[in-house]
Amino acid sequence: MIRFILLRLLRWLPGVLLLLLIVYALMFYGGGDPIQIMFSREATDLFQPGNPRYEALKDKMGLNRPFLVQFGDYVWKAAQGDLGLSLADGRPVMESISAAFPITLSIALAATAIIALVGIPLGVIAALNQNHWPDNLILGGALFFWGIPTFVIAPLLMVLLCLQFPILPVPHGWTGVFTVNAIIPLTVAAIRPMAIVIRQARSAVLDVLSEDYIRTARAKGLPEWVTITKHALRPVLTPVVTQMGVVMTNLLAGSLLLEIVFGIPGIGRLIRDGILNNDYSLLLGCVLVVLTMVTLTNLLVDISYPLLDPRLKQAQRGDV
Amino acid sequence: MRRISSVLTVLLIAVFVLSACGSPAAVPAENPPTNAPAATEAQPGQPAAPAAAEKILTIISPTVNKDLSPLRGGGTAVRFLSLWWAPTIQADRTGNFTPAVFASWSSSPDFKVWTFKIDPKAVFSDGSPITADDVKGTWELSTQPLTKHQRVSLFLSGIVGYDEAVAGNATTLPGIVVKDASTLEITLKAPDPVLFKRIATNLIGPVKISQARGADGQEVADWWHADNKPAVSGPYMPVLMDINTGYSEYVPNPYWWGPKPKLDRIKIVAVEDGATAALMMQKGQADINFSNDLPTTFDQFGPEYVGTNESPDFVIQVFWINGSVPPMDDINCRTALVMAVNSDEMFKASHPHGPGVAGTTLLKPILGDKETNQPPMNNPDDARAAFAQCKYKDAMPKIYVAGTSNPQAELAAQILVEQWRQVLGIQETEFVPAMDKLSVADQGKVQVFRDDVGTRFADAPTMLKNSVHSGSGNAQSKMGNYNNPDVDRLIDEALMLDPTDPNRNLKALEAEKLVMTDYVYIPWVAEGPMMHHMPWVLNFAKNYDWQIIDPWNLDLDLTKRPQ
Amino acid sequence: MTSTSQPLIRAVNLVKYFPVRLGAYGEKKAIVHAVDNVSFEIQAGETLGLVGESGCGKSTTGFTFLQLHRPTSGKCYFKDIDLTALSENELRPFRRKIQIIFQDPYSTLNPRMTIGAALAEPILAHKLATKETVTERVVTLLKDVGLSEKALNRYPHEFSGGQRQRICIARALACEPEFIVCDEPISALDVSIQAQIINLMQDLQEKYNLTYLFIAHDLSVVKHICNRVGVMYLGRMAEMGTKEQIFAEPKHPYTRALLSAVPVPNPHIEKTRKRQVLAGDVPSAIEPPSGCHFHPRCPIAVDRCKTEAPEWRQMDDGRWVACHKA
Amino acid sequence: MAPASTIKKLTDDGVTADEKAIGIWRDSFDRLLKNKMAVLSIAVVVILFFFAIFGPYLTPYDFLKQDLSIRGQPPSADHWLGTDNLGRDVLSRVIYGARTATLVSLLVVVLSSLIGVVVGSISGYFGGKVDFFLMWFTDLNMAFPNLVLGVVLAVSLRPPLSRWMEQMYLSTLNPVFRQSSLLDLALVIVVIVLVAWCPYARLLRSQVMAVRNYNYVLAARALGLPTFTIVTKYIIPNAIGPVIVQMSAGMGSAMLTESALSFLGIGIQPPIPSWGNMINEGLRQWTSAPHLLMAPALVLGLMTVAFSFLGDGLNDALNPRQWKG
Repeated sequence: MIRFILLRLLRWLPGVLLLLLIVYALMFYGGGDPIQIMFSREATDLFQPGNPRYEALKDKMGLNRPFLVQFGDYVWKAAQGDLGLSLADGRPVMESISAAFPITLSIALAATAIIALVGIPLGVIAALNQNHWPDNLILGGALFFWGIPTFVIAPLLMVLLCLQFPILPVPHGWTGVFTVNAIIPLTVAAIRPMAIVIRQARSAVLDVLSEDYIRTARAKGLPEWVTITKHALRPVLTPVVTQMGVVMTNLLAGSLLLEIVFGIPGIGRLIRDGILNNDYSLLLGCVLVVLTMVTLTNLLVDISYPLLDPRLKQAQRGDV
Repeated sequence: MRRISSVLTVLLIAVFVLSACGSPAAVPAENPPTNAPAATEAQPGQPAAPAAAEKILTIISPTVNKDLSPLRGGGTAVRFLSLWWAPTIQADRTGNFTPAVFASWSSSPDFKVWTFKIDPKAVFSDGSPITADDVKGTWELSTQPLTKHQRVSLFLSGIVGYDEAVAGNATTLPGIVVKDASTLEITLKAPDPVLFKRIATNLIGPVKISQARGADGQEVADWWHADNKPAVSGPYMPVLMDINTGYSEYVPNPYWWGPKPKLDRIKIVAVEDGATAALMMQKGQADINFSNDLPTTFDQFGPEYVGTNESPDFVIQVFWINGSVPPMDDINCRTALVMAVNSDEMFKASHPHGPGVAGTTLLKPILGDKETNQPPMNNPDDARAAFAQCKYKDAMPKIYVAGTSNPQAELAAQILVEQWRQVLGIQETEFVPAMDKLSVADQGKVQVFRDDVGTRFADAPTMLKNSVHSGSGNAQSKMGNYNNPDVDRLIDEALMLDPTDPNRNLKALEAEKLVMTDYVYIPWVAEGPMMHHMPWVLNFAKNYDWQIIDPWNLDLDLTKRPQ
Repeated sequence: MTSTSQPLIRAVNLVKYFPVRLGAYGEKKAIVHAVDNVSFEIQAGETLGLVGESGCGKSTTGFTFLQLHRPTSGKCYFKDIDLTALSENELRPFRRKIQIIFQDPYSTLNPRMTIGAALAEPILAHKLATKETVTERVVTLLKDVGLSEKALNRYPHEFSGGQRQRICIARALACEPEFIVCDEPISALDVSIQAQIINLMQDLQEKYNLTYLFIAHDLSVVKHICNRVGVMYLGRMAEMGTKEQIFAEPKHPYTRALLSAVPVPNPHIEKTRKRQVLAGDVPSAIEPPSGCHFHPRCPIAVDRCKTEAPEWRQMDDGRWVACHKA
Repeated sequence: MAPASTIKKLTDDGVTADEKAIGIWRDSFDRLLKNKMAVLSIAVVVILFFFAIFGPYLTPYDFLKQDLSIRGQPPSADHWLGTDNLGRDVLSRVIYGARTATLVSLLVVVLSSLIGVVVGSISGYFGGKVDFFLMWFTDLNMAFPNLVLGVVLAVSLRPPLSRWMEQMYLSTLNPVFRQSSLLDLALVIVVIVLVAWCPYARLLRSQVMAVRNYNYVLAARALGLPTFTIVTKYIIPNAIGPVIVQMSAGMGSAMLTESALSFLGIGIQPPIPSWGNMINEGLRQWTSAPHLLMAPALVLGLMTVAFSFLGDGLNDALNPRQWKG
C-alpha cells in the first residue's frame, strides 16, 4: 500500500513540476514585465528598462537571472511554503491562498456530498424505472441542467429565489456550508456535475442489473431493495467514484464562474484576480495548490478502487 | 424517449416564462416586496447581528480592496476615504472651498509661497493633535515612488523638491517648511494662484506620520489596517478589515472634532458581480453602490439613483488618440477618425437616461457655453475626404481601443468602431479592456485610450495642464508624448495668472483650439460623480474626488428600507 | 527423434514468462511461467499435435513460436533461420511462410473489412499478385476452401462459424505458407462442422504440402490428424512421441490420465474402462509446484519429484519424456 | 485501397442487388435512424450547420449594424428576437454566433480527436515506455481542471499569438493576419484543443489496448502486414466507435467552453458575436430585457442537449451489445 502510494506520487510529482514549468514559462515569456506590472499605475517613465531604479529593483528581485534558475528558485521556495509576493498588492501569496483554500475546499466537499447523496439515488431510481416516467423525468432534468451553463443558471436561480419568490437572501460571500447563504451557490455548484453522475450511476446500475448474479438474486425471491442494496450498489460505485473524482478536481479548482458570480473568496476568485491584474506570482501559486489537490484527489480515488470492488483485490495488475 | 422530449420542452418553456416574468422584477425601489424575510444580517465575515435600532449603512465596493492605505490616491478603495480621513481643505457641493484640517491659508502676492494654518481642534482618533509635521510627512511619503500614490502630481507638483522626490532621489520636500506645530509654509518653483484648490482633497489628507512612515522614510506595511489601530482623522474609524474578502467596518470616531456622525456603523462589502449587487440593493441588503453603472440601472432603480450632485465639476471621458503610432501619426487619418464619430450617439447609447451630457470640448463643461470653442466636427463627408488623404488608407493597421473595462465604455467603444466601419470602412479593430493585460511591446501599439480627465475643480488651465500639456502623464502615456510647444506655452502662461484675470481662460481657450486642430481626442461624455444610492440613504453626495461630501451627515431612513 | 533429415521447424528451450503484479495495489511481483523450456521439431509435411488442459501453455507456445509474443529465451528456427534474432521488419518476409489459424473464427476477422479485402490485403502486402490479378487469386483461394466468389464483397458478420473458419483458412493460405499453427481451429465449431474443417485441412495439407502444428485439447481429433503428439502440462512438455507411441503406450502419468478420459467408441469397453481421475485443480502458473510440476496430482509421485524437475530425455524408442519414473 | 475497386467491378457483374452486402457502418447508421431522439438531434444539428454556413446570407440585418433609434426593443415582427442595446438585430447576431460556435466546436473536435487518435493509437499499440510517457502526460493534462487551464492558456498565449500574427502580416501583407476576430478564433480553438484532446487519447488508447489483442489483429501481424496498415485498417476502425460518441459530446462541451471563455472576456471579443459574449451582455440587463439573455442561452442549451442526445444515439448505434432492458 505504501509502495503503491509512493509509486503514484512518483508518477505525479514530475508531472506537477512539468505543468508548473509550462505555466511558469507561459507567464515568463507571455506575461509581461513584473516590475512594470507592479508599478503599472505609476508615472511610467520611472520604472522603464534603462532607468537605474528599474534595473536595481530587477536585480533585487532576481529577475536578471536565467529562466531556469528563477524557476528552480521558485520551486525551492515553494517547497518550503514560500510562494513569493503578489505582484499586484505585494502581499505573500501564501497568505491569500491559505485564506481562500479552506473556502474552496469546503464548497468542493459539500457539493460533492450533495452530488453523491442526491445524484446516485436519483440515478438508481432512474435505472430501476427504466423508460418509465421517473426515469424520463430524472434523465430529462439532468440533461436540461446540463445544457445550461453555470453562468446562466446562477443569476437565474438568484433572481427566482431572491426576488421572484423571495425565500432567500441574496447570497454573497461565504459564511460557511451550513448557512442560508450557501444554499444557492451549492445548488449551482452541484447541479451540472450531478447530471453526469446521475447518468453514470444509471448506466452502471443498468449494467449490473443485467449481470447473471443479480438475476440469480432476483430469482431467489429476495426483496427488490435487498437485491439492490446488497448486490447491485457496490459494483455501481466504482465508475461513479471515478466520476466523483473528476467532479471533485473540478470543484477544487474553485469554479471560476461560481465564485465570480457569488463573490466567494475562494481559489477560483484568486485565479481570476491573478488574470485580471497580470499577477502571475498569485496565478502560479493557485496553479500549484490546485495541482497538489488534484494529485491528492486522484490518489484517493485510486486507493478507493480496491476497497469498493473486492474483485480488484485479487486482480492482477500490470502487463499481461 | 418521446416522453423525455416532452418533459424537456415543458421545462424549457417553464424557464422561459419564468425569466420573462423576470422583467417585472425591476420593482421600483419604493415598493419593496413585503414578504421579504429579514435578511440584512446575512453579510459575509461580519460578527453577530447588532440591535435592530442601530443605523447600519452598507456600501458595495465593486472590487476586493486588499490595500486600503489612504495614500494610494486611486482605485475603488479611495472612494470611501472621506469616511475615515479628513481632507486638507473641503470642497462643498457648490464648488466652494471651506476649511477642514487647514483652518486658513494665504499666499504671497506672486503666488509662489503659501502658508497653511492647521485647525487647533483637529485631532486624530487617538486624541493626539494633527500637526504640521504630520502634513509635511504625509505629503513627502505620498511622493515616494514605492508608496504608489496614483495622483500625487495633481496635488503636489510644483513644490520645490517634488521632482527629486517622485524620482525616488529624495525622501523629503525642502519646499515644505514647518513653521510651528500648526503652520506650514510651502514654496513653489513657479507661481500657482490655485494651489489651495489643488490640495483640497482627501487623497493627501494628513495621516499620523509616526505610524505611517518607517525609519527608512518609506511607508510602513499595513499601518492602516484596523488590526494596527491606525489613528484616523475622519468622522468614522475602522474596527474590522478582512482584506481577503474586501470587507471592512467603521464606527464613529470618538475624537472627531466636527458634527456628530449620524450612523452607528458603516459596512463596506465587495460585490464584484453587477447583477448580484443590484439584487442586494433591491432587497435592502445594501444601500450604496460604488460600482460602475450598468445600462439597465435606470430601469431598475429610477432616475434618482443615477443622479449626480449639483457640483459644477465634471469628469470628462474622452477617447485619447496616441499620435505616435500608425496610422495616427498621419494627421489626415486622425482627422478622419475624429470626424467620423458622432459623440451624441455614443453618449445616448452608453447613458440612455443620463446623467451628464454628451462630450464636447475639454473646457466647455467648465466654462459653460459662452465663448468656448466648438466641439470637433462630426461630418462623415469631411471624414471620408480626409481619409482619402491618409497614407495608410490602403493598408490600415489594426486599431486597438484600450480602456473598455466597464460596460458603458465597452458600449461606447462599440459605437466608435461601428461608426468607423460605416463611414470609413475600417474593419480591423480590437478592444483592450485593461492596458496592463498587454505586454509592454504591445502596449506601444495601442492607438486609442478611453480615460477620464478630471478637472477636480473648475479651472480651465489646470484642466489642460492635466490632460494635454506635454508634462502631464496623460499626454505622455495615452497620447504618445503629445507635445505642442505652443499649447504648452499658452497653458503655462495661463496657469500663472490670477484666477480673476479673464486672460487665464482666454489663453486656455486658445491652447484648446490648437489641440483641437491636432485631432488628438474624441469626446464621449461629461458627467458628475454618480450617486448610486437607494432612496432611503440621506444626505449623500460625492465631490470631484468621488469622495462623500460631509460624511458625518450621511444618514438612513430605516422606515423606507425593505426589512 | 531419430530422423536425420533437416527439420522445417525447430524450437529449442523455448521460454515465455509474463511478469505480473498482484494484489489490490500491485504490491507483489510475480511471474507467470507460461512456457517453460519447451523444445520440439517438426519435419516438412508433418503434423505435430500439441495437447494439454486449458491454460497449460499450448497456445502460448504457438504464439511465441510465431513471434507474436517475443520469447523470454530460447530459439525458434524456421529452416535454420533463428526467428528470435530478427527484428519485426526483418521478420516480415518470413511471416508469410508461417501462418496461424485461430480458435475463434468470430473474432479473427476484421468486422469492418469485406472478405475480399481481408484476403487481398496480405497478398498485396507481400507482392504475391498485382492489383489486377489479386481478385482472381482471392477467388481461387475461396474455391480452395469451398466458398463461392459471392463472398468477396460480404462482411464477416454475414457468415456462419464454419464459413468463417474456412475464410480464416483461406487467409492463412493466401500468402502461400509452408507452416501453419492451428490453434484449436475446430473447438469453437459445431460438431457437425468440425469434421468438414478437419477434412478440408487435411486436403489442403496434401495439396500444398503444408506442415501443421496442431494445438488441441480433443485427443481424438489429434489422433486423427497428427503424425506425432506432444503433451504439455503447466508450461512444460511432459511427453512427445509418434501418435502410436503416445496413444498405445503412454509413459508419462499425465498422458495416461489424459488418455483415460477419452471415451472409447465401443460401449462395452467404455463401460468397463478404468478411468484415472486426476485429483485437484491445475495449479497456478504463477506459483508452480516445485520439482516436477505434476507431482501434487501424480499417482506415482515419489519424494524426488517434489524437489527435482525431471529431465527432458529421449527414450530408447525415440520418444521424449519428462518423468523420473518413466 | 485498390482491391476494393477491382472487387467492386466484380460485384457489379456478379452479385445481384438484393444480395448487396451491408457494412457494419451502414448497419450502425440504420440503427441510429431508428432512434427518434437521435434523429431529432441530427435535425437540430443540421439546422445549426445550415445557419452557420448560410445564415449570414439569410439574415435580414447585418449583425454589426447599429441603429440607435431602435435600441433594446423586445421581440417584434421586424426583429423576431428584438434588438440589443446598440440597436443590433439579436436574431442576426444569434445566427452569426452559430457560425462562431460551429466553427470553433467543429475545428476543436476535429483537431483534438485527430491529436487524440494519433497519441492514443501510438500509446495503445506500442505500449511500454511510449505508452507510459504519453499516458502520464495525458493524465496530467486531464486531471488539471479544464477551465482553469484554458483560462491560463488563453491569457498567456494571446500576446505571443498576436505578435506572431502581426509579424505574419508584415511579412505577407495579407490583411487576414490583421483581423482580430481571426486572432480570437485561433486563440479560442488552440486553447480548447489543448485541453480537449486528452479524453480522446485516453479513450482510443483503451480501445486500442483491447482491440490490439483481438485475434484479427494478431492474424494481421502473423500475416506480416506493415504496422501502419495494421493500425490504420485493423485497429483504428474498430476502436473509433467510442471516439465518435465522444466527438458528439465534445461538440457540445466545446461550445460551452467557448462561451465560458467569451463570457469571461478572454474568448471572442465584441463586436463579433459569440453566444458566450452575448450571454455576458444579456446578463447585465436580463431583468429588463430577458430576450437578450434567453435567445443565446436557449440556443446554446438546445445545442448542448442535442449533441448530448446525438452522442447517446451514436453510442447505442455503435455499441449494439449494450443492455437494452
